[in-house]
Amino acid sequence: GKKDAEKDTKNTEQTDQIVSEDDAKKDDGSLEEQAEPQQGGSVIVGITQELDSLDPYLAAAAGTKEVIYNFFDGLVKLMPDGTFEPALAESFNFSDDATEFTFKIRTGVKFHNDTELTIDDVVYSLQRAAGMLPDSKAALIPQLAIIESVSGDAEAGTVTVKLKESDADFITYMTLAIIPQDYTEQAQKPIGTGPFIFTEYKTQQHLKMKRNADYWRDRTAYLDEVTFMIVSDADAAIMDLQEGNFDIFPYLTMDKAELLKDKYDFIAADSNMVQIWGLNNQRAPFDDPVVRKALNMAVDKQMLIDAVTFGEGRALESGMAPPMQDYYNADLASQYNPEEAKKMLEEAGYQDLKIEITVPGDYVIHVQTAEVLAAQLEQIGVTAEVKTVDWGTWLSDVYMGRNYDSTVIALTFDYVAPATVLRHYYSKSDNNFINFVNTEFDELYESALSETDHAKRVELYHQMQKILQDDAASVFLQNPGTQTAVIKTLGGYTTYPQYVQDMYTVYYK
Amino acid sequence: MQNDLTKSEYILKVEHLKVVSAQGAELVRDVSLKIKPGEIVGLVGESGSGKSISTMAIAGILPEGISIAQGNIFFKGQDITRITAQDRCKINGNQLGIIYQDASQSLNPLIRIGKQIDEVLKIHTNLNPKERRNRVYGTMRAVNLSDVEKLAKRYPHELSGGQRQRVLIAMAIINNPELLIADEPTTALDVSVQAQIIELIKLINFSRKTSVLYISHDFSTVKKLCDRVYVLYQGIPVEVGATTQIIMQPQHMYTKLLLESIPTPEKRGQHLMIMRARTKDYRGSATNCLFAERCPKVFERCRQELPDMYEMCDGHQAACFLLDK
Amino acid sequence: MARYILQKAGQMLITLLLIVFIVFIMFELIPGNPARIMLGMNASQEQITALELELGINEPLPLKIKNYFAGLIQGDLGRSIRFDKPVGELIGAAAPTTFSLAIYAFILIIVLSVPLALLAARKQGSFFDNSIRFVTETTLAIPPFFMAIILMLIFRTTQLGLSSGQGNLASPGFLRQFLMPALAIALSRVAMAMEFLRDAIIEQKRMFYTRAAVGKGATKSRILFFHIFRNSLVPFVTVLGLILAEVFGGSIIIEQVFLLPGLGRLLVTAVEARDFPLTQGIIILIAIVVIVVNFLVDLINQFIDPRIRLSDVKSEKSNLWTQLSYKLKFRKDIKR
Amino acid sequence: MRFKRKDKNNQISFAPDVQRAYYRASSINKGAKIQFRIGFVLLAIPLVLFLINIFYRPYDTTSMNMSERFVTPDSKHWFGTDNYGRDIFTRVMSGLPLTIIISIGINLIGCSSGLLIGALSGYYGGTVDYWGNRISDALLSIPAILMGMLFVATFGNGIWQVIVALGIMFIPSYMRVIRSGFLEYRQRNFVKRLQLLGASSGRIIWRHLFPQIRTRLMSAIALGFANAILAESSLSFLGLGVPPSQITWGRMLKDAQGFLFQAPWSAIAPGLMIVTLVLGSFFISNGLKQISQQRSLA
Amino acid sequence: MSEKFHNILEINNIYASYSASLHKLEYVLKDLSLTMKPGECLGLVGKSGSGKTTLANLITGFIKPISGKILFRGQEVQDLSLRQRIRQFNCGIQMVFQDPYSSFNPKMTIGKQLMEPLLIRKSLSESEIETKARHMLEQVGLSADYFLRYPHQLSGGQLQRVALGCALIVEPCLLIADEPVSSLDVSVQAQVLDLIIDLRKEFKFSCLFISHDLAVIYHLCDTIAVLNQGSIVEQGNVEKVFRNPQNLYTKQLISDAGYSFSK
Ligand SMILES: Nc1ncnc2c1ncn2[C@@H]1O[C@H](COP(=O)(O)OP(=O)(O)OP(=O)(O)O)[C@@H](O)[C@H]1O
Ligand SMILES: Nc1ncnc2c1ncn2[C@@H]1O[C@H](COP(=O)(O)OP(=O)(O)OP(=O)(O)O)[C@@H](O)[C@H]1O
Ligand SMILES: [Mg+2]
Ligand SMILES: [Mg+2]
Repeated sequence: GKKDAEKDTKNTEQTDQIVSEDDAKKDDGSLEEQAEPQQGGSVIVGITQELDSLDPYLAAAAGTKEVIYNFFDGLVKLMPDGTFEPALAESFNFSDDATEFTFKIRTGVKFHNDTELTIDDVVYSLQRAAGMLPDSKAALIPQLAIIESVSGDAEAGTVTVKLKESDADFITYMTLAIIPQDYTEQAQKPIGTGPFIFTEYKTQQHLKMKRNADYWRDRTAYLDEVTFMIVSDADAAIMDLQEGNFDIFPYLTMDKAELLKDKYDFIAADSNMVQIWGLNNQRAPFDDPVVRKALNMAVDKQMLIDAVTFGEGRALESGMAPPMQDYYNADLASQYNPEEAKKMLEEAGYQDLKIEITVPGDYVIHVQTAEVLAAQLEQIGVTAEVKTVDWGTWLSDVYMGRNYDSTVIALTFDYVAPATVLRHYYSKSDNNFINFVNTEFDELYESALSETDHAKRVELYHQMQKILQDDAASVFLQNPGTQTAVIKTLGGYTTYPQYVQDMYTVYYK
Repeated sequence: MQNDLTKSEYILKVEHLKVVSAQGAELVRDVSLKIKPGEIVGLVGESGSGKSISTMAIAGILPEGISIAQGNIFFKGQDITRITAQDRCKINGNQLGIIYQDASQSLNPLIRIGKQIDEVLKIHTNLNPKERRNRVYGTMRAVNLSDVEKLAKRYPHELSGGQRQRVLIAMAIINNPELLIADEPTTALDVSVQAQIIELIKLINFSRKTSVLYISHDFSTVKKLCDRVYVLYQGIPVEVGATTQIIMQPQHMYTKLLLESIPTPEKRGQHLMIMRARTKDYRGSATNCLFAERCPKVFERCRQELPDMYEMCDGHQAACFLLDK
Repeated sequence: MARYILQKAGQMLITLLLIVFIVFIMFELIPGNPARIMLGMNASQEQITALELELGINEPLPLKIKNYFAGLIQGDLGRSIRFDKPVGELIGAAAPTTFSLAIYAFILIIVLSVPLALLAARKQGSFFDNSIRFVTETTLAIPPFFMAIILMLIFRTTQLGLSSGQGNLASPGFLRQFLMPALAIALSRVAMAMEFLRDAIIEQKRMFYTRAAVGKGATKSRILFFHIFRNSLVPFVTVLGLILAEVFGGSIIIEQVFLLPGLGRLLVTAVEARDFPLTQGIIILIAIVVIVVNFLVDLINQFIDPRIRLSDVKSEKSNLWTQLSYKLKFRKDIKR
Repeated sequence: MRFKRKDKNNQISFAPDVQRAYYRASSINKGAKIQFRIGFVLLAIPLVLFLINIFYRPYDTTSMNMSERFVTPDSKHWFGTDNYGRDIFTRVMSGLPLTIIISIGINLIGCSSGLLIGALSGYYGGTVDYWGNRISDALLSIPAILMGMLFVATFGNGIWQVIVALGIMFIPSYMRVIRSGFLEYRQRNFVKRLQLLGASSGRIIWRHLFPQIRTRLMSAIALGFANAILAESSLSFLGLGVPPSQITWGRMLKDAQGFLFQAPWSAIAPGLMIVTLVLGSFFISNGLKQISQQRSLA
Repeated sequence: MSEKFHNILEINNIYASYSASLHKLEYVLKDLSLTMKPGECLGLVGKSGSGKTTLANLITGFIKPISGKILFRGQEVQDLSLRQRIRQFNCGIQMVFQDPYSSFNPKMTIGKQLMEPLLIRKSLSESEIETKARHMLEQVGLSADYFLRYPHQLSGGQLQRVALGCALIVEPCLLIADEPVSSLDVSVQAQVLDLIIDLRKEFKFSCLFISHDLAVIYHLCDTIAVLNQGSIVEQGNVEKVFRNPQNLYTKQLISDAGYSFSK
């Protein structure tokens, strides 16, 4: 018990340290920002995923979204601190029950094809995304399926959205890209109002964009040209990084930082990931809460973070990630206690427990995590067999088919909406792949959805997290930090609680 | 040229030739033979007696790992056993023409035969292409090939066995060599072609005064062609003499038996064989008469000593102790 | 000749059909839903159903096959699921890189293996022969991706320099840029090509007609180039054809390591995304390349060695159809 | 070897015609012997390591030690440690059996199916041969990755999936070797003679033709053994190899790739092992090839 | 042997071809007819490529004629497959080939190969078969120590003798010998010819002896058939034909071979 407490304090200390380090870095950043930003220049950004459709509503891959982000603006813009600022909407307001939202649309904004942004464009965009156009089959953005109607008022310059039911998170979805009406080539040559204009895309090679000289904000982007180079993975690109051929390279692990620190600054960002060891709650032996608890106690998360993310991660005790700001319940204590775990298992009659951990082999971090877990479990006498499957198979067999023992995966969220994370534990959800059933949790979840009062919502979410820990829904591992390498001559690289590569703020020092 | 000829009486003189393989086996033990200008000499012996190996030794084309261990070969008075590759190139194909035993293996399968015949001229003469072509066609006609323009453009596999053999002959004689070695040119051909080729060699010998070393294991053709015959047994000549002498009065037991095993009309339906079959191939050096194990008249001495050549009458010699009376 | 081409075309068609079916069946067996893969974990069931409808991937197999062939006949390879682009266009963009690289590597293989083979064959079993073979076999023994990485490390090649180039033979600086990947492909195969040529030369040296050429009075160099070399080409060309077909199909690993936008990498992406039309398209292309290269090898070999007959008529002998037609034909002959 | 039939007094007891082949063969034979010797020495190295490993294992292969990660090779850790602080030397030693089992399995499948198809199409020719060739053409055109993915995706990644997937990919090459051998020998007169005697096709194929190609096949198997090791490592590189809890050299090499700059030694040990084993098999295959060549002369 | 048939072999108007293409059908054998009496030894001569081997293959059933009839022991066999013929006639036809080396499985001992024909038929026990095989080895004039040798340890003549043994061990009624002595040198050829004469006395089989060497044919055969350009141009008693050839081609052939029967 004592040991635990010690460890605990250590952990919190460490997290604190990290936070303070982060702060320091941000301070550094702001110091550097005082160094005069230069106008002009071009940069090369390395990305590790093939792009799919460039249409902002059809693009499914996260890797695509973070790139095409630069072509578009939403009605609101997510800020680095997780708040929202008006963008194409000069202002907005919503009804108390969060069912009706009204946006005042900015005037004088031009699309890349020189046509002016109109109310119709906004209405069209929302309707298309919500699947309300006559020829659409379903909502292209599922979160927008709750829209009941969209109406524009050209006189007033406003657009009003009515929802079928209340959704307090709705505003977060309004970062949705606004596109020109009736432009059909969005998938090949995307057009938006954003700070960069699409110029060229070659599959398997690169996507190029140039500065939008007509940008509506008070300044245009600093950079003249940005090239996103597609590489298969960071390991394969290491040589180029050493030579300084990339200007920006996101999603590196800390061990790479050691190698590259001469040429690059490393900017740490919280990822929007919750890495969990998902236990199939309906499968023996995980249907027994004792086993789940014991496994929770058996995992040394800090060691795991050291081994896999080279210390750049935050141990989690529940299903919410720190980047969710207030919603994150930081008060939950670590449960690490392998001796106790062993005892619990023995008492419950589980001897020589053999389990299987199915992981998507494409994700090295999960595979390594599983390996470390297996090594840790060995100490409490549990034999874990790591089985890797490819991503497509994982999705259909594990995630959709729910046909597995346990798995290591990271839950991500496209919007900074706490519900999108905890949805995975809501028993009626499609995404509850761990088959977690807890009526209390379900009730809390449902009420949080319609709650508009911030403080109350925070409270509800904190309670939900507590339930997840108490009931040991799964083993919550870490919020892996990612490192972005930015070449020393560049400044202004900003991270957001959402996956985007915002080139608007980047400049040559 | 004239000088060379006057220098030696023989165009080819082989003295105590011994050819061994890398493993030390003696393929040719002790061969001596002489050929006068204009003479046709036969070399007869059973399969494996070292006929072809002797030929290769003369031409300097012994296969890898096989070498001359002893003896000399004088070609027009010059010892050609140890000459440089360049000197060899001057003799081969120019003064010495060879018809190889297996025609299908002696022609490069990927080169048109016209070109292959032409190659000899290309190497040894400096005629222009047109002259060369005429000569190639001329020679091809001389060896009784018809439709030569078309034939010259064919590949070896497109010819019949007889035609191939003739191409080889054409190749061997195109440069008017002074010595022609014909290594079993007629085995594997049918009777009518065989007869034609024998006639052809006769003709060449007659018209160009070319000396011929004719190699065969078959007495019937030797009888028609040769002036003198050497009978070879296991790498050693056992009998030499004029063809008629040898056929009419063979002295060595081997020759006698060999002649008896040829089917003739008189022996129809009867047993041919009196000679015991050979069971072992002995490749060590000879210390006794090698025919002893098969000889019906073998006696003690045969098993102990190696017989010398005993001369009967002018030029007829045989290596048999029975003659040492 | 025309007959031969027709026969080959028939074979090609059958092989292609077989391949298309195999791939269809494979995709039926492999779990994974392209719509789900594209949309990721956060998508809802409705969204996936909508996309499936859009892509038409939930049709029953016979209908799918039927539609595919209907398209194929019109030369339409379909639309890639993953890239949302016509398959033809994607392959068209990736093939030049792979093909140029293949040709480059191919030339390297020839340039390296021919002199080595000639040197090694000069004296079989000599120290030189043995050491050349030891070195080349070692290159063959190193796993291809490891070899590529080692090459990169040794020569400190960066990939960006490569992939930023246009990546085909026509572009300037191609030879320098693509040297490393081409070398990585070539090195392991040089051993194979060399070994075949060396063995063939040694075999030819033993042939009697080579010695017969000495008997004609030909010089050493003449024999080597006029008689031996040409005759050893048949096995060499055959193995080169095999190699060419193999590298034309896209070296997945080399493209992965050197980040080249070629067919191999495209194939990996396609399979991972369960992008059926794209996979099918690439494999059809690879199959065509394999078959066409085989055809070329036959043609060249026949040119080198006239003994090789293009159409192997004998093997058809036992065909029942020919047997029957003999009889028919024979009746006619008799009547005449 | 077979051809040592020369007794003391230099008597060789077979016919002159065959002797020619003998002489040619015996010069090659020397080369074959050297090849065998080198091959066995190379194969012995990993084998000895494995034997040592059975009796003496300096470190545990699985337990992780974060304080000793990326230790450079020294007297304690001969080949250094990996990203989890596991001793690479120990892991390399214990990686041998699985590597070999996989390789043997792959060849077992490839060879047995190749034997079946190749023997039938080589012996019967005609229509059987035509379809045999089409199947092998089709298999040749399908990339190994697709096959690997089919099995790994359908059945998860495990040892036998790798074995079956690669085994199928190995069929065409075996088929070709066997088919060409059967084509060559079925034209021999002894086959005709047996047919006249009423021997069944099975008997001719198995009892008479198969022994003819045995050496050739063994050479192909030795080569296939080496290639299977390489193929397994390539599949591992693409993430389709054996699961991470299993140790094979291919898997180790792939894992080391991510840390190539921090810890190049972690790639060197498994890399070297693969090279030794593969090279050893190559040499043995070459030796066998020479012997089969000299046999076919006889 | 019940003599229901007059001729052991009767070939009527046979056509045969190797070419697969209908458009250029080239006949190797054209309208060929031949008869053979039981117990007779028929010598078949002809130039190289005239179709001798093709005829042999037709009789054994390796290839099928395009038209025409083949009667073996009075029964039509041209449409029967090799397998059917064997079932019907029980190895009635056996063959000895020109090249002795390719006639043997190089990986099997001589003894095993002599036993193989009987093993295939499984009519006797293994030990009986072995005694039979050893006896046959003796009959072809080879000592018992050859039983355990491999083919490459035997000379061509010896192999040819074993080949005869292999063919005769199943007691065929027709033996086809396709140039069995052409590749042997004179003294060895004599041994094999002697053996055939002896064996014919003992086993009383009919023999189709193919050769291009007229001397051998004359030595061995009762009747002769001359094959030219795919058909038989002359057939008859050896003595008669040699002394008084009717056909022009036969005349040419005999004079080329240097046969002069001045008597
Ligand atoms: N390339 C070779 N290497 C080793 N030994 C050989 C070679 N060629 C022939 N021999 C051996 O040399 C001996 C003599 O062979 P050679 O070819 O001279 O016989 P030959 O008299 O020409 O026979 P044939 O009548 O069959 O042509 C034989 O014992 C043979 O086995
Ligand atoms: N398998 C085959 N395919 C095609 N043509 C063949 C085949 N076998 C033989 N021929 C052709 O058929 C003709 C007769 O051949 P066959 O072998 O019967 O002649 P042969 O009289 O036995 O000749 P040889 O005396 O050389 O043995 C020849 O022109 C030959 O080219
Ligand atoms: Mg000879
Ligand atoms: Mg024949």
